[in-house]
Amino acid sequence: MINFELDEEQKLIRETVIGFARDEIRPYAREADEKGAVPASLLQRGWELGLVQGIIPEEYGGSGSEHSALTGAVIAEELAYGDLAIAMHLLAPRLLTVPLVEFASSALKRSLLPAFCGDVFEAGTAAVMEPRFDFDSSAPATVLRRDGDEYVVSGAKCYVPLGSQAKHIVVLAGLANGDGTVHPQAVVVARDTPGLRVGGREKSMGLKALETTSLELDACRVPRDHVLAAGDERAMRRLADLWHVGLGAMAVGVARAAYDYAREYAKERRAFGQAIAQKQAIAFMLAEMAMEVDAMRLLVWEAAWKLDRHEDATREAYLSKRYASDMVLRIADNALQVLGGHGYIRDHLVELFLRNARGFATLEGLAIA
Amino acid sequence: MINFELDEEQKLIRETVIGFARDEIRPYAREADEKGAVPASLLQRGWELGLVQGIIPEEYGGSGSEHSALTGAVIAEELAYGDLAIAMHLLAPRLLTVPLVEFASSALKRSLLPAFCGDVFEAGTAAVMEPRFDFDSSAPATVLRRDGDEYVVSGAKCYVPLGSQAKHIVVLAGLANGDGTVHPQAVVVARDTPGLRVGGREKSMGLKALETTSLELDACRVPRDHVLAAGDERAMRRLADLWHVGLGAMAVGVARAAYDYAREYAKERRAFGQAIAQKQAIAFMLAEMAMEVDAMRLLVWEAAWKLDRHEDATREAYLSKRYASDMVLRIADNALQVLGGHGYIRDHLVELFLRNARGFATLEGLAIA
Amino acid sequence: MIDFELSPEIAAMRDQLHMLAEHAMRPIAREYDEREHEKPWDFINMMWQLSKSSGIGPGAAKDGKDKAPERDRNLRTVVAVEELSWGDAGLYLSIPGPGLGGAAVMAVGTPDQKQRFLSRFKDDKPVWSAMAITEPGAGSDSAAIQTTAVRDGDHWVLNGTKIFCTSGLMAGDATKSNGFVVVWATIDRSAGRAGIKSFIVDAGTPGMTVAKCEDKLGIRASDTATLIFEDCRVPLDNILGSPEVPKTSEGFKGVMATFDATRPIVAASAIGVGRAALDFVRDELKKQGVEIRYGVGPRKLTAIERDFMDMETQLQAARLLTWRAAWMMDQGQKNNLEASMAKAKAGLVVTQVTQKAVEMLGPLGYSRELLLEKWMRDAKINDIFEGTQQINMMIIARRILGYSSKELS
Amino acid sequence: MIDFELSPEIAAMRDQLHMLAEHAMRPIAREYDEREHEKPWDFINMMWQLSKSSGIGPGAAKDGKDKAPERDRNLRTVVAVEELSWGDAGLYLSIPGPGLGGAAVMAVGTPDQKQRFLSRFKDDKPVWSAMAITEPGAGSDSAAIQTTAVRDGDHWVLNGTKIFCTSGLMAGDATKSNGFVVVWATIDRSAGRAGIKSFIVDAGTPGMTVAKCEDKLGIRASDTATLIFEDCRVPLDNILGSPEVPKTSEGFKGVMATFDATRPIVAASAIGVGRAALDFVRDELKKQGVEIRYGVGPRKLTAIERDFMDMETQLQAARLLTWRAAWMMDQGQKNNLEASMAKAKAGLVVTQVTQKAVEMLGPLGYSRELLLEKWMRDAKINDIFEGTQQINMMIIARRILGYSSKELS
Repeated sequence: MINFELDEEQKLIRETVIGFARDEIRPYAREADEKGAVPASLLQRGWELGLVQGIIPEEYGGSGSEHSALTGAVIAEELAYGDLAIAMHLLAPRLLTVPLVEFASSALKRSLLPAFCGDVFEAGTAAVMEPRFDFDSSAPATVLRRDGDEYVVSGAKCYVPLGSQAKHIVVLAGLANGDGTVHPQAVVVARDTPGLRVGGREKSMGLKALETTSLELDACRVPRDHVLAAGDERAMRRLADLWHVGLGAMAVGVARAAYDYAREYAKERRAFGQAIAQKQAIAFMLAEMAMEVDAMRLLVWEAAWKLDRHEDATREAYLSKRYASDMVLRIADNALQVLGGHGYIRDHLVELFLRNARGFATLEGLAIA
Repeated sequence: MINFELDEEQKLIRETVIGFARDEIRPYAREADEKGAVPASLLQRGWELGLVQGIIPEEYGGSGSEHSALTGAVIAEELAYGDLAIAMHLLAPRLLTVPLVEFASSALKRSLLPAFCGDVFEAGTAAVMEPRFDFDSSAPATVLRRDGDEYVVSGAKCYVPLGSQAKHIVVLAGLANGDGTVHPQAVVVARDTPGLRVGGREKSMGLKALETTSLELDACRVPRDHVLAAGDERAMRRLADLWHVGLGAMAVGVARAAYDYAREYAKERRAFGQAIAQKQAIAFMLAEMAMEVDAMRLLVWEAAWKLDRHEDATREAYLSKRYASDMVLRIADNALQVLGGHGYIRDHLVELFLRNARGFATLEGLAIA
Repeated sequence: MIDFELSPEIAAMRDQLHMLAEHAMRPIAREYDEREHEKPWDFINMMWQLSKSSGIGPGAAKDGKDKAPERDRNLRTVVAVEELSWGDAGLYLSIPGPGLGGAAVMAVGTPDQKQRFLSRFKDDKPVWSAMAITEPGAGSDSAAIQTTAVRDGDHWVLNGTKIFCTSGLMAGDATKSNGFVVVWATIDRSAGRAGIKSFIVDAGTPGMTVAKCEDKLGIRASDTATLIFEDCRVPLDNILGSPEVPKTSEGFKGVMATFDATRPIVAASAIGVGRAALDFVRDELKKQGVEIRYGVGPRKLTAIERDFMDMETQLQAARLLTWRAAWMMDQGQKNNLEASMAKAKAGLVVTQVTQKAVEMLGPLGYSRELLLEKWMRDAKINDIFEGTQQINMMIIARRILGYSSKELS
Repeated sequence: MIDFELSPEIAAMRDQLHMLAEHAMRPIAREYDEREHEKPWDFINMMWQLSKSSGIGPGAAKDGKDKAPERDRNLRTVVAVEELSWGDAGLYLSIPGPGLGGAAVMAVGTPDQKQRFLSRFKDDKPVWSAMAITEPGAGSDSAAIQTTAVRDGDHWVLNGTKIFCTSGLMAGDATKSNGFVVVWATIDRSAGRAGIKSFIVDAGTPGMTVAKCEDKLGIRASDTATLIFEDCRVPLDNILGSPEVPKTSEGFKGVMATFDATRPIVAASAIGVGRAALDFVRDELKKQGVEIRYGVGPRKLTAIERDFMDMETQLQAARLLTWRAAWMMDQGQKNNLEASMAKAKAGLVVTQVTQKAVEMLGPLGYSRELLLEKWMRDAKINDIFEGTQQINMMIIARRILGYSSKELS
């Protein structure tokens, strides 16, 4: 039955994350961007919130909460509200742990999950994108083929968060169908696998505080059970949906950050004898932002809710991510416009929001719900 | 060398047409729409302006002015400013005469053009569109094939202006290439050709004052020289360009009509103690309309200018028509919004402008520059 | 706990209404577009019987003995309105029942007023009510209302002209129904907004004349009337709310509060029209073998696919905002901001979606052979009535900025 | 007679500048984006020599002995600026020459002022000029300027703070160049707009300090300075225009008129950046075998094709509006409306085109390996400086409605 309110546990988690984003993340957002690094102390404090450990079953050392895409979306939005790059860094381990929890064999879980239940930040990641103009996550060019009891992965990846730090990587590859087409398949690859080469740090318009690297896989051999939910196309669609919802939720966070920033500025800033927010041209831009932030969130939550019911949510996840990607750009651009010349200089955060906002439409697999 | 000013002759023609559109067309716009007919007296007075006869060479009874797409665009804009359906009716004969003047053999010209140099309105038309969801004027489904000394046309057409009145029709058909594709080819078909059947009057959202009909061609045989510029693909592209410029220019006229109407209303209408035009939300809409009307016109004129230099203008004509089609809808919709509730009722002309505006993106070949 | 699924009761009602929309509304939609100013009496009578017998539809009894559980009344209404408007927005608006006038009585009426006026909606013959707000000179500026109500003994005496009253003919003309019109008038012009009150005027009250029904772009099955009030006397206790003029504009806020309930309804109607267009386009594309591929990389999309995806996402965004606004009201939460968001978004979205749909079907989309062009004409009203796009953006802006109407106008 | 073709002279200049943009600007574009606050001296010196020797480029001598025919000076300038900005917008803005300050002197300076200040642009060493209008508290509200100019004997004494002065460092710091800054200040605050005048301040004048250069989103090769004026004394005849305070705001209009010349230049710069992105995308699509099919039916277009077509049409629309505004000025026609149209359109278009271009190239578009992301960052300034989008829409609205700044604000 229709309900637009989070449950008590989700509210509690949200409150915690809101406080952390406001008090710990946001104050470091500019510095992290300029320096290209997230302070270690911040990572550690973020780790202690238990956002990674929470969904790991107790038998592997975690808190054993059921994995909820909706809760994941709430966390992603709030952290990204603080800062997108820092949020992605903090949540990067989930790129590995969520697929493991959902799709891995017990043996693989036992082997990999306990490392994420310790006291210090443990990096994990996924390698989804490929350095091609026409990258399509529904048909990756990275090749996965079976060879006896093992699988062999070959290909090139880019935008791998914490690529040089993570010991294990969920790699998206294409497994050949009979008809010449491929279907996507996620496979866990250890960084020390022969044939795997982590590239240098990538440089992007935004996300400067987040380390991303390229990855080359030259006939990397992986054990059979490292292929997650092998042959289960529905599971792989679900994984893609979780990526979409994760990024969509982060887009909501960035959009809301830009909107809040612009609104507060517009109320303070005076011109022509009034606060600039009193001008219709500015006020209507702000009103649209407010409306669209809510619209984005509702669409993302609907997709997350469907995933939590284990229904097919591919359409909802895909469309809500597209919508959120378009809107976050529009909102960040308008927020900068509200600040005018002040928005263009790096004294204010809106230019950072704009640079980060632009990534959503093309980036995939950098977050997971 | 860059120049943004019409020449003296064009200015003179424009002044004449502006007056006619203002004094003769506009007052009848509503009535013509509701009654579904253009008053005969108005047609006659329009005829007497010589807009059809002007470009017909003197040897066939015309005034012998060189055909200029730019002048045609100026005329089309100004008449459409008065009313789109009436403008299309008045200029429908050009759908036949312009292709004849540009592409027909002397014999065909001699046979058909003198009829358009008389004292009374003479209908002519073109049948370009087809009743298909995926109609594409660059690959018409109406088939033209050669059969001995004659050609045979078969297919179905729609949106043929004055379909029941015109004695001759320029029909767009596809002539097979060797490779299974077709290229477009214009052919003049007499209405009394066996196999040709004119359908009933079509009913559309807009353009209600303009008679349009469907047309069926069942193996209609036409003499060889009725195929215009046979095999000359460049000529056929030029013809398509002229159609695009004609419709683009009419879109400018409708957009300007909507803009002017909304602007004057907004200056008159008061709310909250001011003219509504003094509100930024309204004022900025009007400013955008003004800017876009000029932008549309410049793009259309650039395409027309290239055609007058007999350069390849396919890109410019196509793009300017697309742009004009998008903008005229946006402008008419915003104009209605400026009028609010008053815009929604048929006491005002903006709802008519909106209905007419919506046609441009899909209609083709209903006007020619 | 977040849940996007309709309750089984609402879902069942929706399915029933969908059948009705498809089989009783769609077949006559074109006819009553063309026969402007004629009423679809068969349909009206059927709807009247249906709402009395089954309690479904927006016209269902709402006198407090509503069969539907109170806790989801608003949500129920928006779901019903979307479905009926999917059938036909003009016909939906012509359905007898409480409508906007009834909503106002329900929102702020006294128990006595509810009894006197809402009980009519159980009559044998169809009854309409209407809301009369807009004036020729005022437009969106509700606070500038010129219609006056002057107390004279046991009566209020109304004078003024109201335009754009949806169902004003059916509600105000006693030969059409035993209806009533809720009229906004000022009892103290010097008090500005605070002086504005609403009054219930019975159909056929002497002094109230239906002067004209507008010729419109769309929603032609519904009448949009001009009502003239000349020394129109109504009983003292036909005033809604208190007859006091407060020092602040709180009273006006009370009057405006009915919009919090009606704006989501208009939004729902918009969404119904948009969905009609979207469903039609989807079916046509399917017939042509065009598949919408959710999940593929952006470079592989066709322009048509992307258009379609944008349309459906926009509509769903508007629907969720609308459901939220209705749900909040059902929870007893203030939803002024959210109601305006729903209305602003839905009005804009349905305008764009239907305009695009006409274009997507090429030559046929523009033709009156299909209903697409009608939906585009019907859709636009949603961007205008119950507060234009601009008025709703203003309300949103004021709420998020904490500005009064003086600080932002 | 309508003609859209550039004269052979201008076309030749454009081709020369294109070579220069490609070979002298593109290769260092990334470097001076990353080395913010460092100056590309080799490029600067080359441009200085070039403009003196060949008379091409926007820095070309403009002291009245201009080699280019006066009749197409503005058109020539916008064509040149588009080409240089195609090379790199930040580097273009760092080019020495008259710039905005010089434009103001040229537009309203006395013959003596022109001689004193414009002749410097023939010096051996590069010279910059700048315009100082914006203040920390005023933003787009030029009329609310707080910087004061008080007459004291033979001098005007300036006090105040100016921000966002493009090339303010190079023009105001005597160690950088023998430049000057044109400063807007009020000589009578009670007179409002009418009291605002502009003053020429020589580089290194005591009392003028370059306090700061901004860290920016884009155009990082160009400095954006904060200038502080503390009892800064300039000679009496360094005032531009009359020292009288008129009864009307005509004087202010005079000051504002320089924008009619500079807005098309900013528009041209925007178009250059947008074209850089468009050309890059076109080339990449071609490499991938994607053909843009002009003329096919809408149903056959891919999303990418349609995006590309929209981008190129929008850019061309902006270019034609810009050429028209410049051409009108060359004809001696008032172009206030058209200059704002060009600026508003181009600023918006280049923002959207570059943002879209980044998206169209997928993962690579977002990378700093390519210049696309830089063009997006550079582009946005065009929606802001020389009057934001909103300010220019306001000016257009006032002109088409015949409103004063009081009637529409």
